[in-house]
Amino acid sequence: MSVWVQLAYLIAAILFILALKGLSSPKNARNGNLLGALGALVATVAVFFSGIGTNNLPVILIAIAVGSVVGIIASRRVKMTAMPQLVALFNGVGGGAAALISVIEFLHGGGESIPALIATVFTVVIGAISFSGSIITFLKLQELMTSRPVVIPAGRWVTILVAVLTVVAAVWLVISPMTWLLIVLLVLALFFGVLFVLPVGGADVPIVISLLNAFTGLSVAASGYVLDNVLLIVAGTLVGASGTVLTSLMAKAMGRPLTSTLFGAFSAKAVTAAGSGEDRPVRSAGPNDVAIMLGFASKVILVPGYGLAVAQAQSTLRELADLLTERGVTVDYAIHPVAGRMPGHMNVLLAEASVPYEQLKEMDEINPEFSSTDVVLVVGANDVVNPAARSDKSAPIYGMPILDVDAAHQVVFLKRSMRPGFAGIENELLFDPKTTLLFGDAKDSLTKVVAALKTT
Amino acid sequence: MSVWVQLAYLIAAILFILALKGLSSPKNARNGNLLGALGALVATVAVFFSGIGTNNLPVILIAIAVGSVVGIIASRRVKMTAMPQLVALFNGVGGGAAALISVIEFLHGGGESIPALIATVFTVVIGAISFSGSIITFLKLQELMTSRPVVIPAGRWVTILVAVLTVVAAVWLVISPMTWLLIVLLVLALFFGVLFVLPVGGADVPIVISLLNAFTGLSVAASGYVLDNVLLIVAGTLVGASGTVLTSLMAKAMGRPLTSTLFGAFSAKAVTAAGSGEDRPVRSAGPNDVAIMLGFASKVILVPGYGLAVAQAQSTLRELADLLTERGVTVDYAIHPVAGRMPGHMNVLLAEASVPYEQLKEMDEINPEFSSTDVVLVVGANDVVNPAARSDKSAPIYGMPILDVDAAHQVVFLKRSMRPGFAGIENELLFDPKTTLLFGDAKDSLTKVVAALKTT
Amino acid sequence: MSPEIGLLTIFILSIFVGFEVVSKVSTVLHTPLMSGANAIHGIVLIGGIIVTAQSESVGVTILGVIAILLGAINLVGGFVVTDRMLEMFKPRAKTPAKEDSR
Amino acid sequence: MSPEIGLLTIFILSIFVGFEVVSKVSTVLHTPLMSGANAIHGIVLIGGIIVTAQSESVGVTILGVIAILLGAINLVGGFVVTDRMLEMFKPRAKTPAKEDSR
Ligand SMILES: NC(=O)c1ccc[n+]([C@@H]2O[C@H](COP(=O)([O-])OP(=O)(O)OC[C@H]3O[C@@H](n4cnc5c(N)ncnc54)[C@H](OP(=O)(O)O)[C@@H]3O)[C@@H](O)[C@H]2O)c1
Ligand SMILES: NC(=O)c1ccc[n+]([C@@H]2O[C@H](COP(=O)([O-])OP(=O)(O)OC[C@H]3O[C@@H](n4cnc5c(N)ncnc54)[C@H](OP(=O)(O)O)[C@@H]3O)[C@@H](O)[C@H]2O)c1
Repeated sequence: MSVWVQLAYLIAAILFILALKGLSSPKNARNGNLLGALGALVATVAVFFSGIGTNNLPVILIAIAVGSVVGIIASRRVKMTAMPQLVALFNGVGGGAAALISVIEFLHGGGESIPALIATVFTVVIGAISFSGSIITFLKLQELMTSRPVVIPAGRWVTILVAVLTVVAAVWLVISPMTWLLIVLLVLALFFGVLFVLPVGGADVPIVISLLNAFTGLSVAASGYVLDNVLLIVAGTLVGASGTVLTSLMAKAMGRPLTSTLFGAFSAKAVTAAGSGEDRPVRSAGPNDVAIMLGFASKVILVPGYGLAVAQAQSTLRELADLLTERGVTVDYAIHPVAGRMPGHMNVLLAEASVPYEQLKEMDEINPEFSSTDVVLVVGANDVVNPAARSDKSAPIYGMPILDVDAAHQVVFLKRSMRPGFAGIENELLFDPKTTLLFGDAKDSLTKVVAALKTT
Repeated sequence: MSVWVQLAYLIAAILFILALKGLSSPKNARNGNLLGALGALVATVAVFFSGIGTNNLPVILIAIAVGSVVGIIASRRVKMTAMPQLVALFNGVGGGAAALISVIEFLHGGGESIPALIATVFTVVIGAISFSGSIITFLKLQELMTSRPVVIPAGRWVTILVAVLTVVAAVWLVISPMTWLLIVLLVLALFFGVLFVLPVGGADVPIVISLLNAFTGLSVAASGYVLDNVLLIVAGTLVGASGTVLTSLMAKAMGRPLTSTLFGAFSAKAVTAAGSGEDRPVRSAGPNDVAIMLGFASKVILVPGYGLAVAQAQSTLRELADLLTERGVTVDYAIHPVAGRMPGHMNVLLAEASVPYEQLKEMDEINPEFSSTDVVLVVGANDVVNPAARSDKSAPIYGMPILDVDAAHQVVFLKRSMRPGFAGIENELLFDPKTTLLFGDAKDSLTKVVAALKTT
Repeated sequence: MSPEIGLLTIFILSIFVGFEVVSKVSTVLHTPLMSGANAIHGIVLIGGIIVTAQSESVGVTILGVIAILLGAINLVGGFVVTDRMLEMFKPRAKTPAKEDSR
Repeated sequence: MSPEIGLLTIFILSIFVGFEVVSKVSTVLHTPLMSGANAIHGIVLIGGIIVTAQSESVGVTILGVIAILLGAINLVGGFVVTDRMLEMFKPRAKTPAKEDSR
């Protein structure tokens, strides 16, 4: 391979690092992503000058073109809310590609040295897990299958059994490379990927996607070792390492250990508790009352949550905020880091309704403000304002930082019922004397409040 | 070289990375340093198994032993306040070692390939600059020569000339490797190092040490290339890169661009302005008055600065703080990041007087407190409390974050005169009606205040 | 330096870079960062190109073409979707300033 | 991969690691960090050992021994003095906690 190609690879690797660096800072995120794309372009051009054979050149070019077009169309057409599952799908196909490449290397007798053979087998296993696991996460998020944790009878034991069988087959394959065994291994790994993701609750899926993303990174790194390609090693390892960090950061932001996410413990609990509805008195009100409270306040904070996304009420919320601002009310949005079902969910949602970025206040920034706020309007949020996170050690969200909504003078909740949120626990704040509830779908309620406000 | 030795080198490199990582966090700093030492040990043992010749083994071992003992004794004996110059000296000898190694490689005809020859010449030049530059910084800090910026007539032109000559000699040497030319180059580089550091004011020296430290790192990396030793490449590059970051962080913490430090502009200005002493009225008081003010306050903040270090008054200050605490006064120390003459100067100084770490408050933490403070006692600090940093765009410290001492009810300065501090600019706060001055050496003044307080 | 150790060194340094570079990311950027990282591993595409270009049997070529297809979808789609996400996140002057002052 | 490119890759990755790893350091630790980094480059000692062990002339041996001496002073002294400095900085529970919450 010529030195120039290797230099191009090195430049691509540097661009990938800069991409990750950029993506970690709000200011440079978009440029970072473009740098990454540039790196990919450099590498893809370079590979054709690396003295690879000229067999199949036309099909190769066609395949690249078709893949690119499919990728572009899928990414452009997808609705904002469906992005997580698209990322999952992309991740899966990447893992699949890595696995296939190693299969091909294996068929070519790529296992001349033991380390290379180990790397080949590793890629096949991890790539296949990532592939099938990602497909399941896609199906869950796309609601093509239930997003509830799927509990197979004796599921844990089956999973462990398949895991053991996979390891055995992998070791055996390293010892005696045989094609039929490779196929068995492939099937086992695919099956394991499915079992691995099935018990995860739909809302935990972002964490799992991130983990599978790290997996794919590692399998790409291993396939780089097999192909003696430094760029694949560096890029794959970067993704593997940063994906691991990211997964643990995500789990931390939701205030619970990774293990419980993976084994569905948390989600299972949520399902159980979700039915509990006590008969304690609450104060509910109509849209007119809420409109009056808001209209005559001097400072209002809006707290959006998952329900806003469900009701697709972002534009209506913005309309309400605009009306209030016109009346001279100070209005801010309080964005909890894990409100909704994916990190940045609220930012994306409100950006869709063109809410100016300056009005979105992060948790640390807004928390001191609540005590001087007249009315907090909580739209379809629950866990992120639940004081149990501060006080109740047994609550699954205990320790998660929350928005200090209970410090405000008055709190209004827009929700459909007394049902709890994602974590499945009662919210004491709903029963607080200063709390008012407006039952109903968030979009309906907001529309009514807006109408009432216009006549107030 | 056996695989085991290379693995040992890799482990050493990992330990060095972990060392830097540890040293960047207060919690792990000390363990980080120990990891670094462990890495050095691993590598030094490994090198003897790397199939080097057995010539001179006894002298080698003796040299290592002697060097280690000298290093240990010097580090153990040095006074806390003299540590910066010791670090400078250590840095210099490291640069010298790198340069010598490359000289030897050159004499061995190490310049078989052009890249190796370039690396050799690079190491010689940078190592020599780092060596002579560090020696000058040592002499300055140790006050074996003036710590003022030394201004040679037409100094800048001489420096540029020497720089150009050095580059010419280096290029020539790469083209035709001759021993006499190497010696000329060595002399030129040493000379350049001297010229480079001479115009830097004594107080800017920490920044220059950090820069030379990065230089040495780079020269070690280059010598690693010459010797085909990955560990030296990794370790040297790590130090080069982190040293560069650190240098710019240091310069930033002092609120001015690196370039002005290096070319002595700032220091020169300081010298000029230092004479200016206006005849405006100030309020001065005696030790008794100050003792009464402090003794009957309910909240006091102590602001230590460079003058505390000059007067070596840290224990007396602590005594005062203890007395006040006994009387029920709330006492805190406000530590500005660049108070004194090296980062962490105040921490080291007060730690020497065993001030409990919890009482030391960093700037961000203490600034909101000043407005509720009765008396702030500023002991030998000036620039770090100068409001000109906020308001006066022409001041050299403009933009540097300062301690908001002027928000307190009363301010007492302990200093010897009306002379300005390091930056050489007038401090308006001295003329403020709420300010009281107690003139005299900080140690004397504090002793008197303590005595007065005991009888109050 | 043996090539094996060289690759190992590169591998380990890459781990450190990967860890450090993202460890300061703010929660808001978790999803785009994940998506961007996801795009980066689509570079496995070039692996697909290499093996397919060397392939001499139809079976292998078919597998290779599938790998290329999947890799290209991952790579191109990944960057495009990340860009679309980030369009939503207009830069906010305050956050970086805050970071600087630490 | 050619060895030259391998070394270059290692060099560049090390730059990134060096940059990233210290970029979050608090001002208080500037001096110890500088001192610790300073100690690390004392590892040039092993370069001195290598060239001296191969030396066959007295002149070179003398230069080599000087290099070893200087390197050992840098290495050993550097770590010891850093440790002494850090003895002064007792850990403060609050600062890291703050960092975690960001
Ligand atoms: N952001 C992430 O990355 C992420 C990822 C996975 C999990 N999570 C978890 O998700 C939770 C997020 O908290 P959150 O406060 O945003 O949501 P939440 O706690 O799940 O609460 C959502 C609330 O919205 C209400 N709601 C649902 N549909 C509605 C509609 N159409 N109209 C009005 N209200 C509606 C629900 O009550 P009703 O049914 O009574 O209407 C529910 O109480 C956290 O526990 C977090 O850990 C977050
Ligand atoms: N920390 C670092 O890393 C570092 C490194 C280089 C430069 N610097 C710079 O150094 C400055 C530090 O600020 P600072 O406020 O600590 O110091 P400063 O501004 O230099 O002021 C020191 C004050 O102490 C007084 N003083 C000196 N000796 C004294 C004694 N024996 N007794 C009582 N008072 C005495 C001096 O006034 P009299 O002469 O009237 O007594 C002077 O006003 C900043 O400008 C910073 O940028 C810092």
